[in-house]
Amino acid sequence: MSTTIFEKGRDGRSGSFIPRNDCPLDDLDIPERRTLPLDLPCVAEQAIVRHYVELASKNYHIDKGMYPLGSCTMKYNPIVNEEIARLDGFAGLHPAQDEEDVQGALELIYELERALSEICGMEAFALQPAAGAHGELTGMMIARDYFRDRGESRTVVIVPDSAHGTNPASVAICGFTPRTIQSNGRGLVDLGALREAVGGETAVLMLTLPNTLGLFERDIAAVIEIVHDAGALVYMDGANMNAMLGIVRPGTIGVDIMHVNLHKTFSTPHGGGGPGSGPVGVREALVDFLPVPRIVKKGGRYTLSHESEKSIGRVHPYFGNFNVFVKAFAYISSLGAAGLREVSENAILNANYLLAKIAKHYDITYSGPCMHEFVASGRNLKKYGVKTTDVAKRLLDYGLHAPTIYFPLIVEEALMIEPVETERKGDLDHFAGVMARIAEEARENPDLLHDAPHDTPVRRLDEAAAARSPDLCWPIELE
Amino acid sequence: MSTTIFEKGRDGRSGSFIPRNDCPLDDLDIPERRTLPLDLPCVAEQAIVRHYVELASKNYHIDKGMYPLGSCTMKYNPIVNEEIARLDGFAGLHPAQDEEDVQGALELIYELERALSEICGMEAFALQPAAGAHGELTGMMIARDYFRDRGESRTVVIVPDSAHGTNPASVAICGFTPRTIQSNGRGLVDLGALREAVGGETAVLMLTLPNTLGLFERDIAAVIEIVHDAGALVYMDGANMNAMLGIVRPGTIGVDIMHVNLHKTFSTPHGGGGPGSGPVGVREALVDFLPVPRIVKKGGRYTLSHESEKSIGRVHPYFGNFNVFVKAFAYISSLGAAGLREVSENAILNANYLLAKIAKHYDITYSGPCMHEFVASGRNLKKYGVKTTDVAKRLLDYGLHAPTIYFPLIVEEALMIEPVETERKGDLDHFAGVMARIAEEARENPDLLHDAPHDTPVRRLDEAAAARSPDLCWPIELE
Amino acid sequence: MSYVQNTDRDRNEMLEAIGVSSLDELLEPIDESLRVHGLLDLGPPMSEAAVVSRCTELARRNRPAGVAVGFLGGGIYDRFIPAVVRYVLSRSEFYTSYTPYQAEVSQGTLQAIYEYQSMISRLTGMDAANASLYDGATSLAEAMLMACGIKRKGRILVPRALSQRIRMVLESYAAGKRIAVEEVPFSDDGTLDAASLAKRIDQETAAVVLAQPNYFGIIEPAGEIAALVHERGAMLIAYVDPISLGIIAPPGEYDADIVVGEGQPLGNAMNFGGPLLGFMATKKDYIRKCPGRLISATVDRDGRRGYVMTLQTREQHIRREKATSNICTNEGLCAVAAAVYLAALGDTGFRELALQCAAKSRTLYRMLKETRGCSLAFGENFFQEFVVNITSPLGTFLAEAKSRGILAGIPLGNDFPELGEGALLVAVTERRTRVELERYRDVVRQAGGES
Amino acid sequence: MSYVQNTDRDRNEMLEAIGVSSLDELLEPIDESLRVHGLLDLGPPMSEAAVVSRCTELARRNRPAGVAVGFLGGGIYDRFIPAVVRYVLSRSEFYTSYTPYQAEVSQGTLQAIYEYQSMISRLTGMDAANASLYDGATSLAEAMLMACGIKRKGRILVPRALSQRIRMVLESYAAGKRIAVEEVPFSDDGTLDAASLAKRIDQETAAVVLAQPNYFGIIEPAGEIAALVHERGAMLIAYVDPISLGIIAPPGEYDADIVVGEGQPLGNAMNFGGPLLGFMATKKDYIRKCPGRLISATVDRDGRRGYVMTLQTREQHIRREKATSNICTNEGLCAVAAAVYLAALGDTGFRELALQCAAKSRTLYRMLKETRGCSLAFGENFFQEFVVNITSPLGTFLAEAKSRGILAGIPLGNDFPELGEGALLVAVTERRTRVELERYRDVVRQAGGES
Ligand SMILES: Cc1ncc(COP(=O)(O)O)c(C=O)c1O
Ligand SMILES: Cc1ncc(COP(=O)(O)O)c(C=O)c1O
Repeated sequence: MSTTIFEKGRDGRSGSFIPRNDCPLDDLDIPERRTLPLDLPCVAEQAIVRHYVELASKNYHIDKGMYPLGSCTMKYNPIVNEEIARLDGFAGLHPAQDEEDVQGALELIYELERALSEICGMEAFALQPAAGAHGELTGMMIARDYFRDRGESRTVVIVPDSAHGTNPASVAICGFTPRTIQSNGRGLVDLGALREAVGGETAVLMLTLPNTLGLFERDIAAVIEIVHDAGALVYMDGANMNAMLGIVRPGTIGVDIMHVNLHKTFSTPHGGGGPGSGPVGVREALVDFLPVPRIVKKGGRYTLSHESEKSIGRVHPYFGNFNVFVKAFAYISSLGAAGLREVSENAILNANYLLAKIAKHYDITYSGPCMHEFVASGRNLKKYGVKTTDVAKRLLDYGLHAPTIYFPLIVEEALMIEPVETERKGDLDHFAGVMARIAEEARENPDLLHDAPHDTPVRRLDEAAAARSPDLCWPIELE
Repeated sequence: MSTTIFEKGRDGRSGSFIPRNDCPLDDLDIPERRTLPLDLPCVAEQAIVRHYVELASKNYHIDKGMYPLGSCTMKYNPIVNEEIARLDGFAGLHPAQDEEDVQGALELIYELERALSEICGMEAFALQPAAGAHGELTGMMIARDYFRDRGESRTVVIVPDSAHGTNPASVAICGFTPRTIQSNGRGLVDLGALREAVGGETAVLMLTLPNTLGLFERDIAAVIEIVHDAGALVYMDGANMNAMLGIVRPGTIGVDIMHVNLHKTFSTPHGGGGPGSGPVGVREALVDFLPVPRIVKKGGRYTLSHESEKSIGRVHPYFGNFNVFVKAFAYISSLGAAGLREVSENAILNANYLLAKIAKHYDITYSGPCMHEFVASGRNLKKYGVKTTDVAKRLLDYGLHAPTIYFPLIVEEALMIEPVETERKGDLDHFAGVMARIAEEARENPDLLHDAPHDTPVRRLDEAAAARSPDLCWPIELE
Repeated sequence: MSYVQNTDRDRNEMLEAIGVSSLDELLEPIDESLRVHGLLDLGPPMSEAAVVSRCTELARRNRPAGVAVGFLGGGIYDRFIPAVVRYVLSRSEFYTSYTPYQAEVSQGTLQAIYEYQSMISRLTGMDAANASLYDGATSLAEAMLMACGIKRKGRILVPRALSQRIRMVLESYAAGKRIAVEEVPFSDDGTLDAASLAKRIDQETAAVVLAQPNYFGIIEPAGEIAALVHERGAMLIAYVDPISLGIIAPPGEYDADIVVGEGQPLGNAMNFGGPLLGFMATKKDYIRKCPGRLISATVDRDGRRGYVMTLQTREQHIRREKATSNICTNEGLCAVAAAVYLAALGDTGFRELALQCAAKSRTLYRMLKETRGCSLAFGENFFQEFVVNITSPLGTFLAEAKSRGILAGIPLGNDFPELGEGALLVAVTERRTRVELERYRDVVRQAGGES
Repeated sequence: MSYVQNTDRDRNEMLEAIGVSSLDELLEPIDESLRVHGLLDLGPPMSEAAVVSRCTELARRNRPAGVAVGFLGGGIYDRFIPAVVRYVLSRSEFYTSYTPYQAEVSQGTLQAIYEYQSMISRLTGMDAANASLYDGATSLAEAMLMACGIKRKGRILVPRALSQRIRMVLESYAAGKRIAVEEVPFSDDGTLDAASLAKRIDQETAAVVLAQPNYFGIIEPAGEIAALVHERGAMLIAYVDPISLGIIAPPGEYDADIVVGEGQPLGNAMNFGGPLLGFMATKKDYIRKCPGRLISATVDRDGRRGYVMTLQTREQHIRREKATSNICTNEGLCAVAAAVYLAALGDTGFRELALQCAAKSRTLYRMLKETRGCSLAFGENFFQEFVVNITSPLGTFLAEAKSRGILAGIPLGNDFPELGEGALLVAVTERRTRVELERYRDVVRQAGGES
């Protein structure tokens, strides 16, 4: 338990970094003056440093150990990319500067867009979306305006039951009606159910590929055909692109719109919850609907083009999360074509290897081979009164992070495990060993799991109490 | 216990940061080729990062908490100075570049030298010495050549018994014979003993001011007079300059040669044991003996002057620890005259405040007021079988660092405490509280102290075993 | 570079353990015809050294704030960010951690965000703030959706004096739910035209957006507007500049219902406009309607204080299509930057900063007032940004300014033709010095034929 | 800025607790006459923003490696340092910690240094290495003192082909103990003149210094020299370039007694020549005579492995004037940088790097060999540095090169007149590209009248 920064001092010496004021302060004549007290903390620099160093010591992070969070692709974040993104020539740019003063930045965005298009087999990408869900929404807007442009009224978006929660939410915000279809016994899209669901009002099938069970849709060609035959579009949630780099190009197999998450597949750090970046790619027929401005190259110069009457407009006031682009660009440049393929191959190898080891101690509903991740179930431990949460919490005691749990919703007591390519065999062996040991503990001493975690900065936290009466703000002292 | 980097992998994938080789590798014709195996670790970047992050978590450091190490002046290390020192315009300079390409660097060195001279009241400073002890040695060389130049043969350097170990060691390396004089009952130079010791063979009195007991030599004027009257020089070990900034200028009161430690007084970080910087200042009569080159300013340009026949030569192949200079320069510029005085005032205030609190639980041999530090003694705990080491180790259990112990040698079971100016009253209260509690524990449960530390990454380490058969190198595998 | 750690030997052992003889076997679910054959057209791997060269070269082809003296604002500001902010952000514990799904090993991030929320509540004078949204523009869009949801109405009024970039984002979001976004003009003194506003609020109006200060930098009579809006039964959404809140009345003082804004000026570098930081604060009653994550204090099983994500039933991963928003990944690290920045400023520093911006911008304003070559669009009722009209051809003026190292402002002619061709939005932050202001004045003077 | 945290209120409370009424009372031991009255002549405090401006401006008035293409060496080299080194060094746990006096809370630093020692032992092929000394020059001086101490003799032989900067440091140290430092010439091919060496080793000679490669970059026939030295009963001190040890026989292979060198090229920035990193390794028998800190593995009271500083009875804080050296603070962080750098290179990377330097330097050497405008002093028996003689006036050539962005080398004429006025020491590290080498060649060619 760390005291809050407010408790560290309200009367300390702060703010001495501000430039000296060399302009008159009297006679400013400012209307609407503030009367409410501020009550910000007041502490000296060293106290701030110590406060955050103390907080830092209570965080798990990728530089500490493996993060087997399924669907999250927590891979190593190359340090050099951080350094590059911090260069003043990037970090110090105002987004309203003249084109001629930001040619390097525009070239970087342009090149990143080209690289993503090549990787995904799409005609073009728009980089404005600030995260995956934002990309989904943007993609839905594109589909909406596409059909509007064609004079078609299509209102339904089909979403498999294994989809990530952002999928139906993005669909709804965009004014579409989401319709869920159930997966078949193998965890894949049920072609029959799909055929039944698809119709004249279908605008889009929104599909995650590989799906959130870590499975590649074997019948993807048929799936796409069914959708296209109905005049609808295929949207691919590319959050799992880490399985397919240099192996499958979605555009080539018929995907119409997709997004990728730079903060997953392309190694940019997650920052404890952002910033991310969720570029959206489209096939040729949809290019005109992309957000503006688009960056075009004319005779070696990069310039902004706002000319697109069909564009959905803007989803970001500027270019998107540029600082994230820089890191993704550096990453893609570093790895090159061969390196990207190596990423996916190893992501798949690591997942299948771990699957083979974990399968000895936990239930596996859908058999492999899996792609970059797989879903195990803790239901075999229910007989000892142990829940998946307990397994997750117990992992923390071993200095490891837990997998994603209780997602996808279609697997009971789900443990969604994505080892990623940057972990080495030895790391996977260690994780699998701990998982095996925990399964044993569940049998022999279930309370050890119920009471877990034991060795963390705090023990299991009362979420229900927080939800009942949330404490969202440290009490303000009104002097 | 962390596995070593060697155990992390000897077969991993490393080195991929090296630039591509675009020159022919055949026909290189290199003589004297290596046959011995190297056996360096081979691990990927992420494994290196995790290794050092794990090691980092086992270090105490100033950003974690107070470091009351007496004589060490562990103060807050401003972050901005680190950033400034990392600027490519400083970090990327080769020391053999033309003067015209390094004017900014030369100006910085020149200005730092001027600032140190102003602060210390000396005529000039030489910045080559890489640490305090190096500065002492340089100072001794200057004294030696000074007397040689005058044709005087003086071989003895007088050193008080409270001196830091580097003092007699530096004296000896320089070919002088150190002669120890004992302090008087008040912990100060005994004027009688001094008079007796000083003579025609005395070259230098080497004095720490304030001395290592944290006491200002009340009779300093008399001390200096005695030495000067005998034709000898006064050298001041300025490691404790943090007590005197803007309060006493050593040159003004008669000190002939002195060094300061930029890595103490001027806030540059200690790096777990360096790098430091120990500039040496001299009075006018000794300027010609300073190391070369000296930086001189001519009509707005900075240039190197090697013209000094009397110079002792070089003690560093280039300019000294330039990167440290940058930080010290930034620090002095930030604080200005008023800020520096504030430093010493608060260093003194903090020390006296802590002394008042600690005195309630530990013996104080020499009564105050102290300057920036004071020496307590754990001898009052001996009756419980508790040693000062035990107190120090127990402090670690409370998440604090221990004071300097068993130094100065003239205080039994010494606890040398220097709180420094950057700690706040509340931090001192906390430290004093823990010290009081430990004194109580010593009475009530001495084994708690004997067995301490309990809650550290490792427990008390066997130093004797290491000294008996040192293990200085991880075993080499000869494939 | 390659960041893959497995060696050939590792791979072989793993394939064996899996029970396949090659990686290709694992790709079996992917039909051959769907696969890429050969390598992508992306060039070969580069060493770290080469990547650094390439990117440094790109960076050099830009002209950043460190090189040019910028008077550009419009929502993104060149502020001095103390080193302590970068220090905290560069700790891998913060920047490489994931969303705090396992609260027990994420207390660092959770507490930092809780403190951020607490600071935003203080700045805005509101009951609670969320953990961040993408940026100011989408925050305003989210506020719009939230207000329309609460009111079950589909019309919203926005000031004409709003960034057109924000306006465009708002419209994209509005289109889905078929929300009508309508404009309220500004009066001669640059403030919202209250009479016009009063007329436009109708039964269908869910909310009115107040930009404080507005896009022209003008400080609105917020109290009056709020009263007018509330009397007519609409909600008031305040879009505020966070730094201005050091001296200007916060939305809590005039009873705004939802407060949003762009948090970049709080310790985040400009970064060519991204990442930004959308903040949102609201009244207690509306918390359960609020989009995005919320961090709450709670206790652990030993009764010790700790922090968790709360009210997750609002969010997409539980509520799916019924969620208050689709947001998942947000701008966590930018929020931490804001918290560190505000802590480093402290109470007095924050006020001083705001005051300094007001003082420096007024100094330039007054200098320009006495200079030929320009006219000033509005009065002195601004915070740190104002509209100047350059009399000479704007392109020439801007080029001349740039040749003297000055980025003179954002041209407004395209978006706001009513302000005239020479209209320029000029921001003066604390980074600008008097000498730089004088240089600006001199450029204007020269362009105006004075010397 | 001020980094003092106490407020006025704190101060008053503290003074009261101490029992004095003002700070002045605490200064009582300092006679009034000795005190400073008024403020020092240092200018007022500056804000962080102002300090950053001032220092950035100073930095801009330099021409660093990132801007110029450097062929400067002579002991300090422009190498590519991977980001991971800076990452580790910028962790405050490493850079803000003190000397590991309390081993139990310093295991991070202790283990890192132990691993550094282990790596230096490997590079040099010696039994053990110490925790660092100031730099290569003082390390050589320490080695000299150590050898003279072991042998109880007072004469030492150094090669003529040694950096004169190092030589000067050596002489300063030698003067104290009245050690005679004498020179051994080099022969026509740039190597140490063995015959001359054989003649000069006498009864009083404690040790011979072998620089490998020597200052002119030449690789010495170390085995022969070692045999010659040992036959005559002197000790062999090898001064080596650490990077060269990737391909050149390490001192352990030719039975050197003490090995020292400059460790800057191991992951430390040039920093205008400081901090540097002196490394020292030696044979088992001499460990107790060795200067500086030594880190040893040991066990804690529960039997777990841990690390401590050891053999401290050699050191000044215990042995005082009888210590093996006066060194206390050394270059700990630079040693950690070296360890991270070597770990990042790894076994194969380290060899590859050395080979690449050899290859690139030979490429330039061979280009120049065929170019008019210069001659080459010695043959190809060098590591990564060689001496070229520019035929045209050197000053003009250097200026011309610089105008094309090239720092062409270190002029040797002053220190080594025997090499001619146009002699230049040219270093080619892995950072140089073929294109840059060609540009260098072109400048020489032009100066030579070719085109
Ligand atoms: C499959 C899937 N889709 C969408 C998202 C949403 O992406 P973001 O969090 O960047 O909005 C995620 C992220 O967790 C995901 O895993
Ligand atoms: C009083 C005193 N003198 C000299 C020194 C030696 O300084 P350095 O460690 O920089 O060589 C120290 C450092 O601990 C010291 O405290």
